[in-house]
Amino acid sequence: MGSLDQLYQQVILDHYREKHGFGMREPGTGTRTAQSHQLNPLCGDEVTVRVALGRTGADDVVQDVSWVGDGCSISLASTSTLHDLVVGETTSEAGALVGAFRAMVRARGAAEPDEELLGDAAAFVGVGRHANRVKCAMLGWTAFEDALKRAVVDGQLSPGGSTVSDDEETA
Amino acid sequence: MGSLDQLYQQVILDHYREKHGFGMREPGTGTRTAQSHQLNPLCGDEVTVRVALGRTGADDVVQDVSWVGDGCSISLASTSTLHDLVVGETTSEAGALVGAFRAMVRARGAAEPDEELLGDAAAFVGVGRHANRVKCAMLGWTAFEDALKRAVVDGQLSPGGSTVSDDEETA
Amino acid sequence: MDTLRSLAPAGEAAPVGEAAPFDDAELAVLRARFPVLRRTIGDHPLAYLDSAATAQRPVDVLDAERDYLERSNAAVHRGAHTLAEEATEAYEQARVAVAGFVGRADDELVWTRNATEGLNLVAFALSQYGTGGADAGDLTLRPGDEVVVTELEHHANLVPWQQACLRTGAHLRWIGLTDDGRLDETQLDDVITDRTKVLAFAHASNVLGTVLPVERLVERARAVGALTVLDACQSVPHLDVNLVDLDVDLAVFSAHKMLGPTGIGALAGRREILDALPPVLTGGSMVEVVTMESSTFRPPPQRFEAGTPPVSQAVAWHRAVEVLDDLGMDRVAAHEHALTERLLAGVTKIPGVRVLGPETATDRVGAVSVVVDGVHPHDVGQVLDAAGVAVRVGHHCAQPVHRRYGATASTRASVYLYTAPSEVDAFLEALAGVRAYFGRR
Amino acid sequence: MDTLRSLAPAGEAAPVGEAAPFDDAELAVLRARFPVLRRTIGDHPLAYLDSAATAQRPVDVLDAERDYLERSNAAVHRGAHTLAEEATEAYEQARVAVAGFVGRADDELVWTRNATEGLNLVAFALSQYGTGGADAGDLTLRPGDEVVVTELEHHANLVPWQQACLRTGAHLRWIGLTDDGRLDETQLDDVITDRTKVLAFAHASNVLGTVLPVERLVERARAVGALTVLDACQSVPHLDVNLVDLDVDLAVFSAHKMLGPTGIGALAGRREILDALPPVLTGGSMVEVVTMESSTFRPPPQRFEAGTPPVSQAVAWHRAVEVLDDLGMDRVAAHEHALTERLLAGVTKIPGVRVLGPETATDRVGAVSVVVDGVHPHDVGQVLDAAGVAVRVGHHCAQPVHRRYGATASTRASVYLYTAPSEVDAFLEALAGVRAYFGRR
Ligand SMILES: Cc1ncc(COP(=O)(O)O)c(C=O)c1O
Ligand SMILES: Cc1ncc(COP(=O)(O)O)c(C=O)c1O
Ligand code: FES
Ligand code: FES
Repeated sequence: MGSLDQLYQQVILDHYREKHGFGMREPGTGTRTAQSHQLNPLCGDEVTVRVALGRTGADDVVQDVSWVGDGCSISLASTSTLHDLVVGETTSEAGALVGAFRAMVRARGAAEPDEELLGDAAAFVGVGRHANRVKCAMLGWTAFEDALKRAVVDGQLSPGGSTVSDDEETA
Repeated sequence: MGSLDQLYQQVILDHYREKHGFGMREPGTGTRTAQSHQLNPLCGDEVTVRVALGRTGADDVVQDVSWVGDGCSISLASTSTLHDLVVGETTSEAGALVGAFRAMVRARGAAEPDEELLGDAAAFVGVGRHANRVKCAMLGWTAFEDALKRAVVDGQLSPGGSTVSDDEETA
Repeated sequence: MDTLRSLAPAGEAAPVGEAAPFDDAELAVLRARFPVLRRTIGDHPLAYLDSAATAQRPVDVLDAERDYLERSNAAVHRGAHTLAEEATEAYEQARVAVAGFVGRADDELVWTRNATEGLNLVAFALSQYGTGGADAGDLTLRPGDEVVVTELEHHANLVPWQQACLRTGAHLRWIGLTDDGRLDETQLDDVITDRTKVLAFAHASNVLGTVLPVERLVERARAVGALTVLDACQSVPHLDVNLVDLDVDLAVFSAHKMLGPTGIGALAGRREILDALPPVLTGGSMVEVVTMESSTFRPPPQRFEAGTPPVSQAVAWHRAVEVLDDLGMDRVAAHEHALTERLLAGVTKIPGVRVLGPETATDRVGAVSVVVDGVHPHDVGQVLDAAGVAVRVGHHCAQPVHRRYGATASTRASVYLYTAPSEVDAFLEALAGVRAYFGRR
Repeated sequence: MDTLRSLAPAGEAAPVGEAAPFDDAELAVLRARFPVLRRTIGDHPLAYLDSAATAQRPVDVLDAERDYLERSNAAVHRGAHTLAEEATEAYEQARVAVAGFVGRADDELVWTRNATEGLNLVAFALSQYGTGGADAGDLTLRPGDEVVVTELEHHANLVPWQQACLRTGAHLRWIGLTDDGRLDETQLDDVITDRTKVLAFAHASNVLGTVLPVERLVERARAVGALTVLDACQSVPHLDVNLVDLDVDLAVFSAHKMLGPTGIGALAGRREILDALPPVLTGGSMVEVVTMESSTFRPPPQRFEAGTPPVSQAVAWHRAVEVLDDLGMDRVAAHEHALTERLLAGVTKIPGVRVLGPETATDRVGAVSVVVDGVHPHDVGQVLDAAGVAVRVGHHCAQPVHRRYGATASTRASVYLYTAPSEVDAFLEALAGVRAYFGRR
């Protein structure tokens, strides 16, 4: 496998062509919603992720992740795999998944990807070897992490306005 | 002769100990007078030179050069030799002497000093080899040159106030 | 000079005159002086086509800096010792050489951190009115004044002016572009008016490659009494530029784009103009008399050089301009002109690839930016990298010009004197395969 | 850390702890890494005692920069290609290392042109109120506010504050000195008051060698809510300095005084403070969204880094701090402490020679300035040079402190980790002969 194909694994190209969860959706009634807009200042690309939280027993559960964005294949495909991975998870599980993904892409290619845990998102392990692409892979995840926090803390029952935020990932 | 003695020739040390023309003097009646203050910003040293011009036939003649200053041996001794050299000369001869001195100290030690023309001031030939000392050697001469110009153009019959000026030599 | 003339304003262009591109043998000798060009990327030889971002350095330049550091390294000025004298001498000789390279005298050249800092120094010096310090007198920007730039400026020649306008209440205006990537000269008389205090523009665009019509811009600025500021970052490395002939008041450029080091740039300008500007950054080496209460300042260039300057970098830059002089800027320009033609001929043949900027090499330097239909520039760059081809992706610090042509980013290949035709071909071949890789057709 | 403690505020000083000076064998190995130390001046070996002005560089540092330039040189960030990735990686690792060397996180370190620029960035950022641009909010200087410095400051930490006061209507005050070259701490409470918005001071004086009582100054500043700005130019190269332990808000230092290159310095500070400061110099790489009309800016550190940064210089500085870490700053300090004692013991014995600053090595770094009765410092320096001894002469960019001690200039010998005791002796011997040469006795 050439170094290029190590980065652009087939799953990634597939998610890039068919983006899961793409397009902003109105949240179901009774969900708490927040969204976050993230800009990658290195390239000017951006993504907005909206999170809708529902309740299952004692747990907050990610009921939907809808998103729009402009960016490279890595950023779009990674947001697509994020969607598949976190929908249906509790907020704490979702947070842990973000942590695992971040650790993987920051490991400079030294990580063994945990496919069981990360599913298709494990395909982004090759990003670690390209320092300038780490922000690409993290863009949607950072937006999700931020939106999740907002939804938990002060999520609205009807979708809120575009709450722009920036954090260190895109700094 | 060591390199140090090449720079500090005995004439220089002598002029340093006994500075000719040192001390501000009131100009004689009928002379036109101007003065110039020059600062060497590299070291903070300064010199003020006052020129009194008299008239001999059709010519303006340097009747007196009086000066005060604080500085290194090179700057003080060179102003002392300047005094000896230009007093009694016409303004145009004096200007030519300044030109000859400047050419010598800027020649990076490659000049053959013209002792006949420059007298004791020829001893400063060694300065050329020390780029950082060229400004020292030129300090009083620059002040003289400037004062001379002022005296010719708008010299006052009674001594004027301290007309401060700066030119490229001390820039 | 023939070459400069051939790259002069559109409409007056001539073929590249007598100077010839470097032939294969010359190029081989030349390239051997650049150690980094021996790099391989995976199985591929490196094809470095990112010189508009930063150029590579020949051993001549590397050795000059190292020799200085191993022999004479010392703080300049104020030293009575031998090393300090040697260092001062080397440093000031560098000033003479770099200033002379663009036709200026040594006291007309200020060392800066980079070209960006040079533009900031000017923009600040012109906008200190009413801030309690010294100002630039008649040159000072005041409410109602106008600053004019163009729509193709690098952020370095745009943002500092936006800030200067914020500080002073002056107004920023700009000259737009034509669809084929040239300055829209029909706007000149409307935009540059009696209210114009400053006209700041790039000599050559780092995105479009377009060479601007300096002569006509300066003529118009002179007619209305505006100060001219030239961003010469993309011209001085590639063309034979004489700032006195161009008759611009101030200009900036950076060493790292012309075989020299990072960490040093220059602001070069007419002595009277520099004399009129107040200091901006203050500190050691730029003052005359300092008391606890107040300070007086030295004349230019020192007035603008606070603190320890980039000494070894100046020495290295000196060697860089000697190398350029030895090669001859006419030949450098001719070489790059030929490469630019090859690039343009190639990219315009690839389906789904659009060139930003002129599609002909006339009045153009060798920075060629393209948009690949349906593929993000960063993905383009990655595919090229896998073939050993190094290009820049993104907005190249010029967002407005990208917006003007309906793109947020692009992929830019740029050549320099050491670029080989085969490297251009490697780029073209890899570029042709990009869309297929991502399943576009 | 023992050494830092031993060099802590006066009155609490202890001997130099367990760390030992480098012994002859160690020093020989160490000195062999500095090519310039093999220089001869006439018949004499060079005795380089001008390290407080600029330090010499070991081959380790020279090689690190050259290796980078011959292998990975490229513009950082925004590159999809291998070289750009390697360059970015090297550059950002350098930030981690240099920031870590003074106890800061990488996003708390801004690369500057030199320390002087760092101080200017702060002084400007605090004085943009009312100039139309973003300001520093509560930190902003306003009429009636006071900025406090000391009487021993380098011009770099004085003139920018004078200018900031001129811009804002704030008032500059200063803490004086005692006759024996220490800060006059009896003035602290009078000068630093509720009106004090900024306290800016040198950690160590480049003229007197005095180490200031950081702890007590910071305590007082904290008590009145003032921002603390430390000029660490003469401490970071010589002592084990942790800016977090010292609890200063902002600090500056320069690479060229600590085995690194010219052309790069640093502003290091608490993240919240950097976050609160508006940009000063603007242009590429520090912006987010740029339109022709306006721009938004990135968070620190990028917000303060406009244009192409000093990349190879950062790589070199990285290696420099590794060298310092390998040697151990405690041993560096111990070595210099011993040399300082030797210097002071020697000069105080020479008739007609007066030391500016403390005559003991306690709370003192190894810069020893002297005035030779009846001989101008430049003449002193020249005589020393003839003996191969390189010292600095002049006011060392600190006119007020010279005035304070009745001098306009002085002759300064300064040591570093590679200085040999024999070099100190060569200085002392040559100095002892100066007055006779000029016929003084
Ligand atoms: C105490 C002090 N502050 C500031 C500076 C200025 O440093 P730089 O010239 O590297 O900006 C120096 C050195 O010259 C210094 O010794
Ligand atoms: C046209 C133009 N202007 C300004 C700059 C800024 O130069 P520097 O980053 O060296 O300050 C560049 C290069 O980046 C450029 O291409
Ligand atoms: S290049 Fe912009 S997000 Fe990947
Ligand atoms: S050192 Fe000041 S004039 Fe010579």
